[in-house]
Amino acid sequence: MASRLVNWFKFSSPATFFPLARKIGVVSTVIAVALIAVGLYMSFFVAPTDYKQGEGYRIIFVHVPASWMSMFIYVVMAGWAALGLIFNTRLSMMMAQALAPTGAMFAFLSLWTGSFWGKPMWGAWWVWDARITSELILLFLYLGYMALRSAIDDPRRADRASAILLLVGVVNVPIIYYSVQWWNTLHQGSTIRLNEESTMDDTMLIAMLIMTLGFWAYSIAVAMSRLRTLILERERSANWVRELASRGG
Amino acid sequence: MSTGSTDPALRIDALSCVRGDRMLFRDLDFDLDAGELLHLKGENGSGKTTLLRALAGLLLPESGEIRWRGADIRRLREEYSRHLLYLGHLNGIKGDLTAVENLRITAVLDGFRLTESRAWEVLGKIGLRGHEDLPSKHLSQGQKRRVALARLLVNRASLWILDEPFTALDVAAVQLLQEVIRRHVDNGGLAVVTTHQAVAMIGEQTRSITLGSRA
Amino acid sequence: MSTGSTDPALRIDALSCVRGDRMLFRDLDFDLDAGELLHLKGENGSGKTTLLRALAGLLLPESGEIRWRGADIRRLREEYSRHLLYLGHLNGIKGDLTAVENLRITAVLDGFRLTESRAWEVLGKIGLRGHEDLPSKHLSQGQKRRVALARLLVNRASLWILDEPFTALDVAAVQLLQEVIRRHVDNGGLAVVTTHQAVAMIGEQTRSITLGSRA
Amino acid sequence: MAEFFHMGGYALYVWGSFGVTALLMIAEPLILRSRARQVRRRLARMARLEQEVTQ
Amino acid sequence: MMEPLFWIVRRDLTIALRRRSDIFTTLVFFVIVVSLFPLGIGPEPDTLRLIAPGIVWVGALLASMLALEQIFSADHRDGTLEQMLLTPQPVALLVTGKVLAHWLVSGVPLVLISPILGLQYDLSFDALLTLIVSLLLGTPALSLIGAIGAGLTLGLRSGGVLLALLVLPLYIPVLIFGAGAVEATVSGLGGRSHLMMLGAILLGSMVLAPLATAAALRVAED
Amino acid sequence: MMEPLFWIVRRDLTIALRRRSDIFTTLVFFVIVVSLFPLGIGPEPDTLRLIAPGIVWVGALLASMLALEQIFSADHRDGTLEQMLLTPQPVALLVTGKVLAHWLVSGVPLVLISPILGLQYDLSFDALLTLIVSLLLGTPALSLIGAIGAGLTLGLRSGGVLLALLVLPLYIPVLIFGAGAVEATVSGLGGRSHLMMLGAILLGSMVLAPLATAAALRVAED
Ligand code: HEM
Ligand SMILES: Nc1ncnc2c1ncn2[C@@H]1O[C@H](COP(=O)(O)OP(=O)(O)OP(=O)(O)O)[C@@H](O)[C@H]1O
Ligand SMILES: Nc1ncnc2c1ncn2[C@@H]1O[C@H](COP(=O)(O)OP(=O)(O)OP(=O)(O)O)[C@@H](O)[C@H]1O
Ligand SMILES: [Mg+2]
Ligand SMILES: [Mg+2]
Repeated sequence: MASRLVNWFKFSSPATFFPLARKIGVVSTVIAVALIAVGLYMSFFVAPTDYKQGEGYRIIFVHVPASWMSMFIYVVMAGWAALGLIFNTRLSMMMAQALAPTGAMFAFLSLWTGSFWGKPMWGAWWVWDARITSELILLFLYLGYMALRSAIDDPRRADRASAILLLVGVVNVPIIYYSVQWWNTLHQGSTIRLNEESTMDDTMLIAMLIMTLGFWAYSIAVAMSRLRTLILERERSANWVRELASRGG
Repeated sequence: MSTGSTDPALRIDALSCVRGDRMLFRDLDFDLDAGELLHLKGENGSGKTTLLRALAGLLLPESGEIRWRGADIRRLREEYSRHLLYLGHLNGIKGDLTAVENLRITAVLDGFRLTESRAWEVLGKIGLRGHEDLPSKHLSQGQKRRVALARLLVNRASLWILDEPFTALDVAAVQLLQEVIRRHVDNGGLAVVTTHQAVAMIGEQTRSITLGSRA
Repeated sequence: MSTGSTDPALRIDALSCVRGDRMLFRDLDFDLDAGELLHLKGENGSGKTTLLRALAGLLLPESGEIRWRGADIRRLREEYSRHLLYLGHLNGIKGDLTAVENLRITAVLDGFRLTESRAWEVLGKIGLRGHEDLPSKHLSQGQKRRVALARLLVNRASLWILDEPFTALDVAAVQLLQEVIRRHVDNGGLAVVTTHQAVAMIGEQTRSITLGSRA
Repeated sequence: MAEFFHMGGYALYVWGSFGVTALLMIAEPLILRSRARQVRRRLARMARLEQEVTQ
Repeated sequence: MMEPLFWIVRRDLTIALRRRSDIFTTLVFFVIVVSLFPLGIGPEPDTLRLIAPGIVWVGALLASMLALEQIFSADHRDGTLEQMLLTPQPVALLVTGKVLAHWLVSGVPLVLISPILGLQYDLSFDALLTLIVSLLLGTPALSLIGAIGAGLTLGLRSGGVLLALLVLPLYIPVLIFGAGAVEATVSGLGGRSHLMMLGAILLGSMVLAPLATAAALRVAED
Repeated sequence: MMEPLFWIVRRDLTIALRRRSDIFTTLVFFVIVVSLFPLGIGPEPDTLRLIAPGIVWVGALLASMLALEQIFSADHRDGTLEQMLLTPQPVALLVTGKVLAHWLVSGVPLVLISPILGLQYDLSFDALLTLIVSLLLGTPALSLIGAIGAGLTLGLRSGGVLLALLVLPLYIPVLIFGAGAVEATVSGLGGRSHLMMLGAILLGSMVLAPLATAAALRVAED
């Protein structure tokens, strides 16, 4: 038990994780490229045309994975932040920091693709639907995290302050989600609704899942690459980084 | 790591502090015992303030430990605060409150009560007679510093951490303050003090540490 | 009221300043001429800062006149500012800018240009080598003061008004600053300085005024 | 082929979505790579400077 | 335990009362913001009645947030905050005291004036009553949540706007249930369930927010 | 004459760019405030379209006012403001520089993002165009007028809210003509005359506001 703990803490050191991050990054890049390629092929050539929405529905194959990833990444970030606050490990804070821009990007993509779907389906670029609104708020939470980090110069202080924000945020996300739901259903008069397709075609579902897994692998790959840069920047006065720098150039 | 009964009151162990890229000091060790005064020296920017803030527990050091009577101060928290009086570059007084009010509220937060008349008395002693009930924002630089220092006359903390306490004070006040610190140490208190002024901090109990020049 | 050609550079005439209910000083008169240094003394709260701010034109005195080369400074305004360098309790530097940037922008506002390399040189001279391009909010108390004082090394103003310039400086910096002030005065400048520190401001040109104790 | 790109009249929307998604997901790794290069170059420069000083 | 809390409240109230403008200005800000909308939107009474709950609530939210910005910054600047962190009192307790004082000064006057603003928008008596109750439950929650943001942005230059960015998303549930309660009353559904949600949010934030704020303040003083 | 102006602008832009979040946050604040209203009011597109010009303009006004609060306070606190008053440069000139820098940082991004917010409220192309032009004329006027208030409230503890109180009434004409221009376009009347009034206000404030602000600053430093 004790030795396993020690092992974990060994990997929580940036120096030991640095080469490992590269390996994880390479593997997940390969997986991401493969899955997204297959997913795109299925989205356009295997999945049948929707009888109601025609070809327009194909947006779903980027829209839904992006939406899911944006929500998932925020929770993961909060998890890292909690670890970082409890064990005072820099690496987990950097993990959270490395994920944030990707999460924000997916939140933005969810909004963007949603709008590009909404225009032909509903005739408006934007409606104040519950899910849409809470996605927008999620984007604000990401931006708030990044803005707070960039407003604090000392990285160790930024770590702890932004971790507190993440934890407060993650407590609030479900509250926000349900309150928005309630707000919307209580006085939503119009007929506009996201269509809950229970009768989704199997190939559609599979394509969507494959795309989601691809996005997932992509997130890991990008986060690892960003993490490596962050480690180098933050640990630049550490001996191993200096050696690396004078060797590698 | 020893937690025996012979622990010094304050033990600093392999302490290192980093600000930005700069390692201000590395592996600093020293002990301070009851009845000792530590005069911390060093040129501008050598890390005195940083060290004092770490000692007070306001700042997380990069590595190393600070122990109060054998226990890590990060663990003790409020328990440590009970024994501590820290006075930094800032005075820590509210400009909208009078000197009397400032002194009394600090006392309550430090965990004891101070009657109004006692507060007036102490402020008179420190040379603020006639200014006790002026909002402190109107006071002069040196008078504000005196309000902050008035805490020293009523406090029961055993460890005093004073960062440049003599700035802005005139000659009479400097003398008074020296006297107060000496008395505290003679009565078995501990003090860590920085000052650039050529102030005599005499007494056989005075030790001094000089922080290295900029790394 | 005489406006002849024998006007002293700075003439203070029946100056009184009031803060709140308190008359800080009444009917103060003195002259200061080129090559003279005035050491303003007085205990905490005696009105030194108030007098200096009035001399700089930042504060409207209750009564009396301040004349620069015969003309009331309230009339001269920007013309007077050209000859003046005031340094108060605050440093007047931006925390987000580096020392170099701070020095250069002050120079431009003072009406002359300072090349980047010259700024580096001056800051090196005042003991900030290695800290020239750090945002100044990260500097230590004494280092910030040094950035503010670096102006003295490049400025062309003839009247220096310095309020406690020695605070927070270490011994080396105090010596340097004394030297700089002495040279300024020797070259025909004027200076009004307050300080509580036992700093030797020697020279036959030094005069001193002591503001009365609290009224 | 043209029909494929026409997307049954939804070309703007479908390609607008997929296009921007692809754009961002390609741009992000590229930006990251250039930043990583910058950082490494800066570190190398710092290392060289240090060697000069110690020599 | 309670004595330091009491003294902190007393201290902050004294300071606020000494510069009476503090109370006055939050209030006037609220009144002005709420009154700006008819100017921007136009005077049709039907439209106005429709949007009244939302506008009053958004106004309250902005006023409370604006006032909150100052809650720690003065203490930080003059060093009293670092002294507070060094007292033997639990920091979360001191935070609670400060937030309470702040709410008494900025929240309560806002609640008291709200019926008058509601009248301007032609709300019914029932709706006005719900408005008051919802504000009474909602504004302390806003203060508590906002204090976390104020702690996190302490000492940062772009404080005000950054605070808004951090805090406004967290305010949204309070806004929805607060405005929702009034709207439900207007449309005859009754606002009880909304009010109960507001109460739950208030309780939750009373427990959690001071802890988070205390942690944020420790970070800010590092 | 122009050199100090240029340097002041450059100085303030450097500071703002060094903490990029400054630009970014004003913007996000604007976006959030504008998005709050539907949450308070309800999602019906017809109501929303009706109140869109008013809401976008009130949002712009609040964002600009909030950002403005910081314009002199940092300089006052660290003593650079008193140094500026003591330079041989005319103070009104330095004020103009600071306001210009401030507008470039906080006003311009706001103008640029406004069409997207307009889209959220389903405005037509013409209305969006008018919105941009009206903000382009209106926001610098807001900055100039707001600077007077910032100068007057300098150094007072309750700066933020007091500022709001002093400045909002002066903002009202800008709001009326700004939102009015968009509304007139929406209703097919064309917003030209409103825009011309906005231009006139801008010119007037360019001449008068720096002088008033300079005087206010002198008082604040006494
Ligand atoms: C800006 C606009 C939009 C945003 C922000 C948005 C956001 C989201 C989010 C967050 C999800 C995942 C939610 C979940 O799994 O519970 C989602 C799923 C989905 N969205 Fe959207 N959406 C938008 C517009 C649209 C439009 C216009 C349509 C179709 C007409 C649409 C159809 C769907 C579908 C079919 C799903 C998957 C449903 C499911 O898994 O339960 N969305 N969207
Ligand atoms: N982010 C940073 N990057 C680099 N150096 C920094 C940073 N923050 C602080 N420093 C350096 O750390 C030191 C701070 O020292 P500190 O304030 O403890 O000095 P001090 O000994 O109290 O000096 P003084 O006598 O002037 O008060 C300064 O040299 C400063 O330049
Ligand atoms: N509103 C007021 N009411 C009464 N007294 C006031 C008021 N404002 C200022 N004072 C007094 O005016 C004096 C201000 O003096 P000033 O700041 O010029 O002193 P100083 O000589 O510079 O002192 P120091 O050496 O401490 O810097 C103080 O004694 C202060 O108490
Ligand atoms: Mg120091
Ligand atoms: Mg003084």
